[in-house]
Formats: sequence, C-alpha cells, structure tokens
Amino acid sequence: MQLPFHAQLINLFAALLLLLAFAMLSQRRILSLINLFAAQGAVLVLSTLVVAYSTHQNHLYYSALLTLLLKVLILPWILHRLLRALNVRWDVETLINIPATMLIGIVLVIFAFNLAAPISQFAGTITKATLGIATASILLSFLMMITRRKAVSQVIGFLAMENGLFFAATSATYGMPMVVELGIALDVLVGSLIFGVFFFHIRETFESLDIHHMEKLKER
Amino acid sequence: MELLLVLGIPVAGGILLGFWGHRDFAPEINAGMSLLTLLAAGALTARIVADGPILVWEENFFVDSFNVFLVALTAFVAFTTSLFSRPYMRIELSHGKLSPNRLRLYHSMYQMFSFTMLLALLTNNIGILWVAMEAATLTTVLLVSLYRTPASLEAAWKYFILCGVGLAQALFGTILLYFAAEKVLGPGGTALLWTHLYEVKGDLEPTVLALAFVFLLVGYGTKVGLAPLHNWLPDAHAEGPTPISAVLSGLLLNVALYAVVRSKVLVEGALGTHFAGNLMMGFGLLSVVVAAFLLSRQTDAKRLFAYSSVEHMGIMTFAFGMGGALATFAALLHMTVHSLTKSAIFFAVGHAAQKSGTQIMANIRGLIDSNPTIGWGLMLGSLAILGMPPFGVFASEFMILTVAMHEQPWATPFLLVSLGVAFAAIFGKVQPMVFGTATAKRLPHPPALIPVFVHLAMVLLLGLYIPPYLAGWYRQAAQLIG
Amino acid sequence: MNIAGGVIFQVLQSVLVVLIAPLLLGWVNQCRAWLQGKRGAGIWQPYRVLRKLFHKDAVLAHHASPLFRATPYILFGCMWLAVGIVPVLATSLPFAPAADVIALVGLFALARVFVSLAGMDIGTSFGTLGARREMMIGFLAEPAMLMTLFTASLISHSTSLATIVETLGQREFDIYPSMAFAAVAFLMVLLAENARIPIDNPSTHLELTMIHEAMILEYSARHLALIEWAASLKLTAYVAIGIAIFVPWGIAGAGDWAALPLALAALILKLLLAGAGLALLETLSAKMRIFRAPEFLGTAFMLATLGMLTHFLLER
Amino acid sequence: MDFPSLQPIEAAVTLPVIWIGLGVIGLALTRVPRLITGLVFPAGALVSLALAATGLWAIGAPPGAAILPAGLPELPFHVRLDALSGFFLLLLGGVSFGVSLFAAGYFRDTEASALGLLGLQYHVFLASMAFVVIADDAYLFMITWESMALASYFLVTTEHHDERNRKAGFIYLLVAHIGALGILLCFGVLHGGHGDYTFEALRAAELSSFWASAAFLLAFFGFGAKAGMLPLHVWLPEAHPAAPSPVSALMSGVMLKTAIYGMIRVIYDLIGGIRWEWGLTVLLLGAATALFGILFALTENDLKRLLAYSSVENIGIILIGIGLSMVFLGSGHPVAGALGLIAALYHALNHAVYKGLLFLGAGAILKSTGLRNLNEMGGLMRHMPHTALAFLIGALAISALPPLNGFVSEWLMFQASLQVPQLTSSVVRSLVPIVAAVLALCGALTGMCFVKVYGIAFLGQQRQELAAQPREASRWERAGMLWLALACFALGLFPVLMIGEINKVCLALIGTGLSEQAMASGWLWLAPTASSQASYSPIVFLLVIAAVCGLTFIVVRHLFHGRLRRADPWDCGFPAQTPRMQDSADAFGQPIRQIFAPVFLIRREIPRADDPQPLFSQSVEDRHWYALYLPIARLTGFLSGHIGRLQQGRISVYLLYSFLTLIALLVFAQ
Repeated sequence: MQLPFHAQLINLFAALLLLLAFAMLSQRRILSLINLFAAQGAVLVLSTLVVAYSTHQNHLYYSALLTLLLKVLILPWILHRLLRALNVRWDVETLINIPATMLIGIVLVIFAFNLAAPISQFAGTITKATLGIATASILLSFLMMITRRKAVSQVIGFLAMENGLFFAATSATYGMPMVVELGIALDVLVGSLIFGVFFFHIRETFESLDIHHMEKLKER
Repeated sequence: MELLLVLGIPVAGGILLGFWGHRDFAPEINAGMSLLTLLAAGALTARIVADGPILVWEENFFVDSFNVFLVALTAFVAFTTSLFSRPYMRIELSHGKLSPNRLRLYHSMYQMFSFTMLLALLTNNIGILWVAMEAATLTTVLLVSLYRTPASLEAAWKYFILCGVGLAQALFGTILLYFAAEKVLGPGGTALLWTHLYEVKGDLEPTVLALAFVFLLVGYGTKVGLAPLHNWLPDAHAEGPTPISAVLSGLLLNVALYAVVRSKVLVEGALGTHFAGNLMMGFGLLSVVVAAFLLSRQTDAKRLFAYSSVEHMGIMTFAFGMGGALATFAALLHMTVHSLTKSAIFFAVGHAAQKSGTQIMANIRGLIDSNPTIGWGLMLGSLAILGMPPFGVFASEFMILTVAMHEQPWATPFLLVSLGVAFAAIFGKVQPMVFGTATAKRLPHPPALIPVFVHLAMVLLLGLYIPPYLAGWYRQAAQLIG
Repeated sequence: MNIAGGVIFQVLQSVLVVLIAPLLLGWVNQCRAWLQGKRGAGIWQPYRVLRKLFHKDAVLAHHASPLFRATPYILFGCMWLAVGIVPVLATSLPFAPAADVIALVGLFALARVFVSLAGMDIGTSFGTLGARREMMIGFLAEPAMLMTLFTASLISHSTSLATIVETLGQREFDIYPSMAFAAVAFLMVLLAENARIPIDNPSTHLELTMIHEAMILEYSARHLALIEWAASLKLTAYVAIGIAIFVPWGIAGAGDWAALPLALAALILKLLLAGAGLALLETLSAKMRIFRAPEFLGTAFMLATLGMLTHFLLER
Repeated sequence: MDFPSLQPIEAAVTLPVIWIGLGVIGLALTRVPRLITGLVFPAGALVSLALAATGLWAIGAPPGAAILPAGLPELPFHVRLDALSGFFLLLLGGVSFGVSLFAAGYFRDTEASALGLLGLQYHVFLASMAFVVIADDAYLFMITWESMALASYFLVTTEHHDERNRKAGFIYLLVAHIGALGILLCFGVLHGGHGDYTFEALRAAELSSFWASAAFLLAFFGFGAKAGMLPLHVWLPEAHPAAPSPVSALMSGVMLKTAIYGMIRVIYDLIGGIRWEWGLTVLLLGAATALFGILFALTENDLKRLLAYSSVENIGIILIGIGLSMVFLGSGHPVAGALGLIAALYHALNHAVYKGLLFLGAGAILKSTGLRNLNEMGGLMRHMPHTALAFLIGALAISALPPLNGFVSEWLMFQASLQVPQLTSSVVRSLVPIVAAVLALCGALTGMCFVKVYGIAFLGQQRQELAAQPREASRWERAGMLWLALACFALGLFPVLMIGEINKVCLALIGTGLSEQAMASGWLWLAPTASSQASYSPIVFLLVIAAVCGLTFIVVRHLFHGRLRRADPWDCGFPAQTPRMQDSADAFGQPIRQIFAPVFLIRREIPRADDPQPLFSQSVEDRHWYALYLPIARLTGFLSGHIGRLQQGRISVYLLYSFLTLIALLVFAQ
C-alpha cells in the first residue's frame, strides 16, 4: 500500500537515525562523533516537527524546540568546549574492532525489528516501523557504550541512547505529556553538566579520560 | 496541606543549605529541616490512615497506604541519618577530608536527595516517577563522589553510568507502557497516571506490557541492586560518606523496589499470568545467592554491609514476586526493618571506622572495650540483620521462609544455604571487630548513637509486637499490591 | 510362697554360700596343683589365709583416703548381695526381685569401680596401672556378660533370674543354639572377671602381667582379707550364675523343704565339677599378653551379641 | 495445689518474666556486685524452685493455654502448659535451682563490670528456655529458641579476650542458627500457607508421606544440631569449656534437653503418624552418637571438654530411647513405645541432674585450682572433701551404677530394647539387639571414663605444685552441689514415683502408658512391664549392701581388732617415687586409643632416642573437622571465589552484564 507522504518522511528520518547510529558505532574520531551526535539530534527535531505537523499535536512543537536547544546546540557545544578545555584530540580506540562491532550491530537491528514487529501492529499511529528502529538505535548506542574505552565516548553513547528513547516517544506515542518531557530534558541537561564536571575531576585525578584507569574497585 | 509541606520543606532546605551549607550551624539546619519533613510526613500519614487515599494536583500526586508508609519511613530515616551525620561530618571536616564547600554541597544535596525520593514515592505519574529516580541518581552521584578521591570518583562514575543506562531502559519501559495505555486511555496526561492504569490494567495489551516490564525491571532493578545488575552498589556504598551509604541502603533501594512493585501490579493485571512474579523471584533468588557468597570475601566493613543490602533486597524481591497477602505483608515488613537495621548498622560502622581510622575490618578490633555503645550497636545490629530473633528482621524472614516452603519449595534450599553462608560470613567478620582487645583512638566530637539504638529498639519492637494500626496499614498495602 | 520360708531360705543360702566360697577357691587351686603334679596346700588353705590376715595389724599409707578404707567393706557387701540374689539353692527368694540380671551386672560394675578407685587412691604407679587394666577388662567383659544374660532372658521373656531359672529349669529339655554362643562367651567373661588365666594370674605379682593384684597391692590385714573373701565370693557367684542359666536343673523353689537336700547335693556336685573344669582350663591354657586381652574379650562380646542374633534368626 | 485461684500456666508465664526482671535489676546493680551474687542469684534460684513446683503440678493438671498480648498481628503469642511441658519445666527448675545457688558463690570474684551483664544474660537464658518449653505457636517458639541460643552465645563469649572462646562462640552460634533454619523450614512444611502458626494449626495439617518425612528430617536435623547429635556435635566440646561453669552446667544439663523437648514435641505431637523407619534413623544415629561421644570423652584430658563429650554420649542414649519408642509406636506397639519414651525422658532428667552436678564440680575445681587439665590435678579429695563427695556421687550416677539414678534409666532402656520380640520386621529385630549391645558398651566405657576422671583428679597425689593451696568450695557452691547430689539419690532410690509422673506425660502425649500391673506393683518395686518379667528395687538393694557392710564392720571389729599403722606406700623396691610417676589421664585413655584407633585422628610426636631433653606430645582430633566441616568451608570459598569474578571492576563488563540480561529477558518475554 502507499503510505501518506509525511509517513514516508518519518520513515526516511527513522532510517537516517539508524544510519547515524551505525555511523557513530563505526566512527573512530571523537570530534566527528560529536558532530554525528548533533546530526542525530537534528534528524530527531525534523522528525518531531513532521509528526507534530501531521498530527496537530501542538505540544510536540515545544518538545521539538527543546530537543533543538538541548541536543543540537547546547550539548554538542558543551562537549566541544570540554574537548577543547581538556584538549583531547585522540582517536577513539575500541575494545572490539570496528567490523566485529558492526556485525553485532546488524544482529541487534534484526533482533530489535523482530522484537518490535508484534508490538508495532498495535500502533494506531501513522508510523509502524519506527518503534523497531528506535529500539534498534537504543541497543546500538548501548553496544557503543560497551565497546568504547573513553569516558567521553561513553557519555555520547549515553546521550545517543537518550535520542533513541526520545524518538520512540515522539514517533510511536506522539510524545509524552509535557511535564514529563520537561523533567526528562532537565535530567539530561543536569546529567550532562555533571558529566562535564566529572571529566575534569577524572582528568585531574587519573591524568586521562581512559576508563581502564578506573578498574580498582573489585573483588580480589 | 501536608503533601505540599512534605515536598516543599526539603526543596527549601536544599536551597537554604545551598547558601549556608558550609556554616557551623548547617548540620543543625539540615537536621531541623529533616525533622520538619518528618513531622509533615507524620501528619500526612495520620490523614491517610484516617480517611483513605488522596489524589491531588490534576491527579499527578496520589497517596495511598502503600506509599505513605514508605514516605513516613523515608522521612524518619532521613531525619535520624541527619542526626547521625551532624557529628560524623564534623569529624570528617576536622580530619580534613572535606572542604567547607564540599560540606555545603553535601548538605544541600542531602535535602534535594530526600526531596527526590519523596517525589518518587508520592507521584502518581510514572513519568514523573522516572524523572525523580533519575534526579535521585544525579544527587547521589554528587554525594558519592564527595571526597573526590580516585576511589570515590571511580565509584561515582560507575554508579552514574550503570544507573543512567539502567534508567534509560526504565524510561523505554515507561514509554512502552504509555504506548500501550494510550490505546485504552487515549493520548494525553491520564495515560501515565498510575491510578488510571490500575483501573484499566485488565485491557492493556499483554505483549507490550511484557516487554515494558522487562525494560522496567532491568531499569529499576539496576537501582534496586539485583544481581547481576548490582555491580555499582558495593562501590558506591563503600566510597561515599557513611550517612549516604545509610540512606542509599535504607531508602533509595526501597524506592526503586517500590517502582518495580508498582509496575509489577500493572503487568500482572494485564497478563493475568505470573510472568512478572516469576521474573522477580528469579532475580531475587539470584541476588540472594550471589550476595551471600560474595559476603565471605569482603575486607571492607561498608562493602560487607552493602552486599548484605543486595541480599536483603533479593529477599524482598523474591517475596514480592511470590505475591499473596502473607508474602507481601512480610516483604513490606522486611522493607521497614531492613531500612531501620541497615542504617543503624551503617551508623555504628561509620563511627567505628572513624575511631580506628580505617574501614578495613581486620584493623577494627575490640570495639566493645574501646566504646561499648558502638560495639553493642554493631553487634546487635548485625545479629538483627542476620535474622536473629527477637528482632523484626526475623519476623519477616520467618513468614517469607515458611510461605516459600509452602508455595515454592524448590527455592528454599537456595535460601537456606545462602542465609547460612551469609550468617557465617557476616558474623565471622563482625565478632572479632566487636570482641577482643581494642584498637581505637579518641574522636574530636562525641559520636551520635541515639539513632542507632532508636532504630534497633524499633526493630526489636517490630519483632515482638506489631502495633495494630501499623499491621492494618501493612495489610491494606498488601491487599493493594499482593 | 510363704514369707517366713522364703526369708529362711534366703538367709540360709547367703550364709551357706558365703561360708563355702573360699572352699570353692581352695578346691580349684587344689585341683590345679594336682593337675600340675604338685601336692597342693589343701582345700582349706584359703580359710587359713583369711584367719592369718584378720589377725594382722592393718598398715595404711599416710595419705590414704576414707574411700580406701571403706572399699573392702563395700566390695564385700556387693558380693554378698550378689550371691544373695543368684538362685544357688532356691529360686524366687525374697531379695531376688530387688535386682534382676541387669542390676546384677550393675552390682559387679559397682564393685569394680570402687576397687579401681581404691587402687588409684594411694597414687602409686602400680595401683593406677592395675585400675586401668581392670577397667579395660571390665568395659568389654561387662557388656559381654549383659548380652549373655539377655540371650537367656529373651528365651524366657524375663530379666529376673528367678524366672529365667524357672522357665529354663522346669520345662522339657530342648536345644538352643543361641545358648551355645552364650555359654562360650560366659565362660570367657568368667575367666576374665575372676582374674584367672589366661587374662590374669592370681598367683603372681609380676607387674607386666598382674591386673587384680596390682590394684590391691596397698591393702593389708583385715582389708585384704575382706577383699580376698569377696573375690572368692565373686567366683562363686559367677559359677552360680552359670549353673543357674545353663544347667538349672535341681534348684529348689523357695520354701519347699523337700527339694532342699536334693538341691544341696546337686549344688555341691555342680560346684565340684565346675571347679575341676576351671582348674583344667587354667592348666591347659597359657597367660596371654595384656593387649591380647581386649581381643579375647571382644570375641566374647561378639559371641554374646551373635547369640542374641541367632536367637532371633533361628529360634522364632 | 493449695491456691486454687492460680492456674499453672499463669505461674509458668509469670516466673520467667520475674527472671528477666531479676536480670534487669542485676544490670542496674552493677555498682554493687555483692548484691548481685548475694541477692539476685539466690532469688533466681527461688524462682527456679517455684517453676519446678509448677511443672510438677502441671504434669497432673489438665493442659492450660493462654494468649499473650504481643507478637505478630494475626499471631499473638500462644502459650500452653501440658504434661510434657510440665515435665521439662520441672527439669529446668530443678536443675537451675542448684546451678543458681552455685552461681551465687561462683561469680563472687568475677570483676564487677561484667557481673551485671552476666546476670542479665544468665537469667534471660533461663527465661527463654522456660518459654521455649511452654510456647504454643511456631513464631514464639522460634523467637525464644533463638534468644536462648543468643543469650547462651553471649555467656559463652564472656571471656571474649581469649581467641579460643571467640572461635567457640562463633561455631556454636553458627551451628545453632543453621539448625534453627532447619526447624523453621520444618514449620514451613507443616503450616499450610495461610498465616496461622499456632501448634493447633500445625497439628491439623495433613501431609503427604513425602512431606511428612521431609518435616521429620528437617526437625531431626534442626533439633539434633542443638542437641549435639553426630555429626553436628562439634560446637559442644568447644562451647562448654568456654562458658563459665554454671553456664556450662545449664547448657549441658538443660539446654540440650530443650532440644530433646523440641524433638518430642514436633515429631510426636505436631507431625504425628510416626513411622518405624524414622525411629530406626533416630535409633542408629543415637547409637553412633553415644559410642562416639564416650570414646572421645575417654581420650580427652581437659575436664570440661571431657564432660561435654560425655554429654554428647548421653544425648545419644536419650536418642536411642526415643528411637526405640518411635520404632515400637511406628510398628503398632504403644505400650513398648511408652516404655521407650519413659526411658528417654527419665534419662533426660537424670542426665540433667548429674551432668549439672559434674559441671559444677568441675567449676569448683577450676575456681580453687585454676586447672582444667586432668594431667595436672590429683589428690584434690584431701583439700576439698565435700566437692569430692558430691563429684563421686555424680560420677557413680553417670556411670550407671546402682542404686543411683543413672542406672535406672539405663535399666529402662534395656527393658525397652528387650521388648523387641514383639516386632515383626526382621531388620529391626536384628538391629535393636546390636543397639542394645552398643548401649551396654557405652555404659561400661562411661564407668571407665569416670573412674579415670575421679581417680586422676581427686585421688592419688597432687601431680604438680599449685600456686595456692586449693580451697574447699564456698557455702553457696556446696549448697548447689548438695542439692543436685541429693537429687541423684532421690531419683535413684524412688524411681517409681517419678516414673508415675512421666507415665502421665506419656498418657497425655501418645495416649498410652505402662500397663496397670506395672503401675500396681507399688512404690518399692520398679517393674515396668510385669514383676515376673523384670523388677528392681534400689532401696532394698542399698539397704542390703549397707547392712552387710555395717555388719561385716562390726563383726570384724568384734572378733578381731581395729589396730592400724600408718606408713609410706610400698615403693615396689624403687625408693625414688614422685607423684609425677602416677598414671596421667592420657595414660588411662591409652588402651582405648589403641583399641579404637581408627575412630580417632591421632597426631604423635615421639622424640628420638638420643634426644637430650625428650618431649613426647600427642593430640587426638575429631575426624569430622577434616571429613565434613573443612571441605564445606573450602567449597564455600571456592564458590565465592568464582562468583567474585562477577565483580571484576571493568565498567564495560558491567554494562555488558546488563545488556545481556536485557537481551536474555527480551528473548524470554517474546
């Protein structure tokens, strides 16, 4: 059957989102990682706008705005400043080599689609596949957090996960109630501020942001 | 009205202490605020007990007998802990472990933390519940990393990342829940309100809720400290300041478990199977076993009791999972007595560690000579937490074990072995700390041990005699969720 | 049964046995002498010994405790009671119900404990050595004895000697394999308990071998006399028990005077035979090393228990 | 009784509370220790006496129940006082009376600071034992049961500066706790999921044969752990020596009996429907325990450890009695079953009395000489004659010698085992005689053991110079020992009266007692089945011996003379004899070590012939440590080592855990 145009748009954005997620998973350089994150945020904003427009859910405009501010502007900006302040220019080294990660990622995507398939047929919303994609991108960012060794990249993975969640919220359920959205946004903001603070402390304590310095606390 | 007070006072306190938190009288303010919160909570409780559940602020806040008793408990332990932290933090300050600014951060965050927990308990909106949990995580992260030692930073980082990721799962679960509820309740606010969900739980889409519960369990379960998601817990407990260990063990875990139980109620209602219960039993049992066996390897006092918290959380989760009036009753009782006992133990351990200048148990000896009150506090507390009568922990474990023997006989061998091993481990480590010849030094400030004995006295009371209103209250709660 | 008759019989039997006990000892020794081709001191020798001892002055170690002095009397009393209970002449004596076979064994144990304690009282190495060996013998001999008696009492459904004798004696003869085991075990116990060869040698004071003599080494004069007398009483009691259980024929019921002469005759005959047999046994066998003794008695114990088992396997 | 208004149950509830009150007063009086020893303990003793009276009274009276205003919401504390409880109250009161009197003297020179707390723990210990006996719901039972363990634990660790005492206390509490868990699960099996834990409800539970057996095994395990049954006995020889002697007396004399009480209560009363297979289990384990205990007692040279092992033996004997009665009941011979049960109960009472006495004696020795090692004692009779006399009575009683009380219960055991022809199952019929043989062997070995103890400790000559001349025990202490010694005599000489009471217990518990003709034969003659079958009259027994002794004495004195000369002992031609040449306790145990060598784990160090100062050392150890307990410990360590790998510090790995958990659950949920 022929989907309505905006639905196709949303699917397109969903695909972009997934693509970006993969890109982040495969990305070695941290700066471009941040840019990719920003791009993901942008895609998120666009898709939110489309949903808002097509379904006349006005509060989605606010959340789109919120996302724009937070995920596209503020957070990348903070991260850039951090990197400059900590002058880190290193490449992201991973625990598992990239191709392997990609393969696992593909498996995850398939799994996520299967997972979402039974659910999304209940979706009265215009977009069926998006839930699966959201799940997929969440799992992918999870995978990214597992495989990266630098605190910063872990944080980015965390935020990317946040993106996926947000996408799920908007596309699958036309967004959560405003108060919740605000709360979530606030938490993300505060959270990333704390991250920032932490980077400095970690840096000055361990002379590096490499998390394998932080393996002292364990059972021996 | 009380609800406003209960939530408002801590916020005010947080802001206030944000300015004055480094002054000499800051601890008193902290304690005073907590006391006010406690009074407000008491009033609220009285009201609920008197005339049933209330629902306010376009239904975003809902107080029933289940959460009001947790509110009271939270407020109470928060208060006693603030009492304990007065001398404790002063001593830390005079030992030069903290700068005044840190102290300010500590006090202000302490209040904010209790606010977030109360919020999480009181709200009716599972979205806000999530927000509050996340906020609680953030505040406690700051508190855990208070000393800024490498160890504390590492602990805080792990805590942050693991719980952050966990809560992200929880959020996805919440979204799925919303997604399912929307079909029934239509879009907009009401679809996140627990009360409404509770009414329509029968018609919610089972497959979605099954998935949702998985995410919620993994998410909030991380915060409860269920194995194998518990890894952050011992680090955070051991490296943070002791009052924070006390409230983490005593309160935060409860709140997280509360969230799990709330969602379990919905899912069970929707699925009509025992799916959620089985999952919880499995996780609970696993946590009990893992924690029990890890106990015997500990050298750090606070780590030891952190693992014991994992164990007890496992027991509660198991009991909630079994369901049924008696088991749920027991689980609620266990929640109460565990909070009281565990925080009391942490108080005692904290002072013991300060006295002997280390948390390594091998270097803490003969407390009963150097400071009988701490010694007896630790000894009795440990015995209580190990489920020795006549303390209340025994009462709940008694019911849980007997019910388990009847409902889930397969589980009892694991419980039996774990409890035995846990007993050997903890007691074998506590006894030499308490007995023997002393190694300890004077403290600049007299330790505050009233909280310890107040808690233990209450636990003792609960073991021998549960006041009828309290019992009725538990019973209502048990009906609500059992 | 009429009380008066019973009492008379009781007194009669006790006194009689007490008087003839040394005679039995003398007889055994005499027989042994003959068997070994010696002339022997005559069967009245034990009486002479007793008389001599009673006339001597008692010598007592400085730190001897009252227990040490009391022991000979207690010992004598126990043995007297023993022979009072065992139906030597007649069954169902008035004292008999006071103690059944178990109590009888208990009685011997009581005597043993006291004599061992007395042996340890002075605190010479000999006394303790004797006491230890005596108890070592005792802890195996006692249960063996008990098992032997149980075999009998399982057959007669009773632990009171009188009833056992009546059931075994007053009914037609038939063969009990279990009793065979019991008999052997009993014989071994008898040898051990009465300090005879091969366990002990009453006629040496060689520390490597002696058991009973080592304990009473410190005793002298009247105390020693009482102990010797008690020993002979013990021998008599054991022989009497053996008779009562294994060859119970001819024992009179209490109070019937008619059966009395026959019973007396039978008793004397049996005693003579038993004494001779004992002497023969002692002559033929050699004293065994002290640590073989447990094996010897262990065998006795096993046999006795086997006796009980065979009773269950074969006889019911 | 003379005050009809008061019910036994009320007294039974009030008196323990008074005990606790006394303890608290004692704590308050810490400043003035004289008052604690001189007032609190004697008062406690009086309470004991009253409690004993209550028990005796309750045996006759119909069972009375009451509900205390405390406990769980649906479950206030239920208490009930029936004949069985009454009997054990009698035991508790009777023994603790003597012990408390003794304690009043014994604790005089413990330092004042500890004394108040000691008094509190002591009396709480007593009170909790009393409550265990009268508890009528699982919850109260468990609470009091564990409080008993806890109080005694604190008493055991009174001298906590000694590493060994701490270790002892730890092992003790650990075993006790695990046992308690077993009991708890047994109650769990019995109770039907609904929140009703009263014993009525548990009685009412219908169980499938499997679950009934499970309940039996759990209870047997749990109570066995407390009673010191093989192989759970290891705590006993550690904890008893560590505790102050009066406490050891209570633990060994009374506390072990509460375990027996629990066993009887749960198995006979709550579970019911006894099977002979269960009985056989109890019987065989009992036999093993008895033999093992006495063998280790024989090789032990620490007096209190020795007594502890002998307690293990006696528990074994009691278990044999219970096992016999279960076998008979299970195969439908109630009368024989009753006989076995009576034997067991009577032995429990006897053991409580004489073991209490012996521990008090050991305490007196310890206090006046500071010695616990037999090898260093000797000749104490001259310094402490009264103690010596009391101890002698205790030793004779425990060696099961007529006419004292130990013999009576052993006699009853044999009588019970001689009922075996009634049985049909050939297995049992061949096993019971063997158990009887073991019982006989144990009796004889006990005799040997206590000849050793008494001979080494009280007789002979002092083996080493003591710092101070040993003093006779104080008046309070002697009073305590005297009481128990008299009890030994009374129970030995008038068994029929006591057995009449116990018979009532049997009637109340299993509905059958001894046959009428047995009861009919009067107070003088003890004839459990029929006087033609078996009879025993300790009084006649004693009178005859006494008469003969007296008679002989007079006759000898009359016919001959009483002349006496004192001299040195004969030196066997070796003049340089010293007290150290006497046999030591180890030497006395040597034949046993040789004969039963496989039982023990013996470590010897024999010096070489050319060693300038040769030292011979040898230690006898319990194989169970190496065969059972250490492996378990190792296993635990191994497991925890592997589980410890979970927590290996890498955050990525932790993330991986939660990731995998998530995936797994999602797959599961699909």
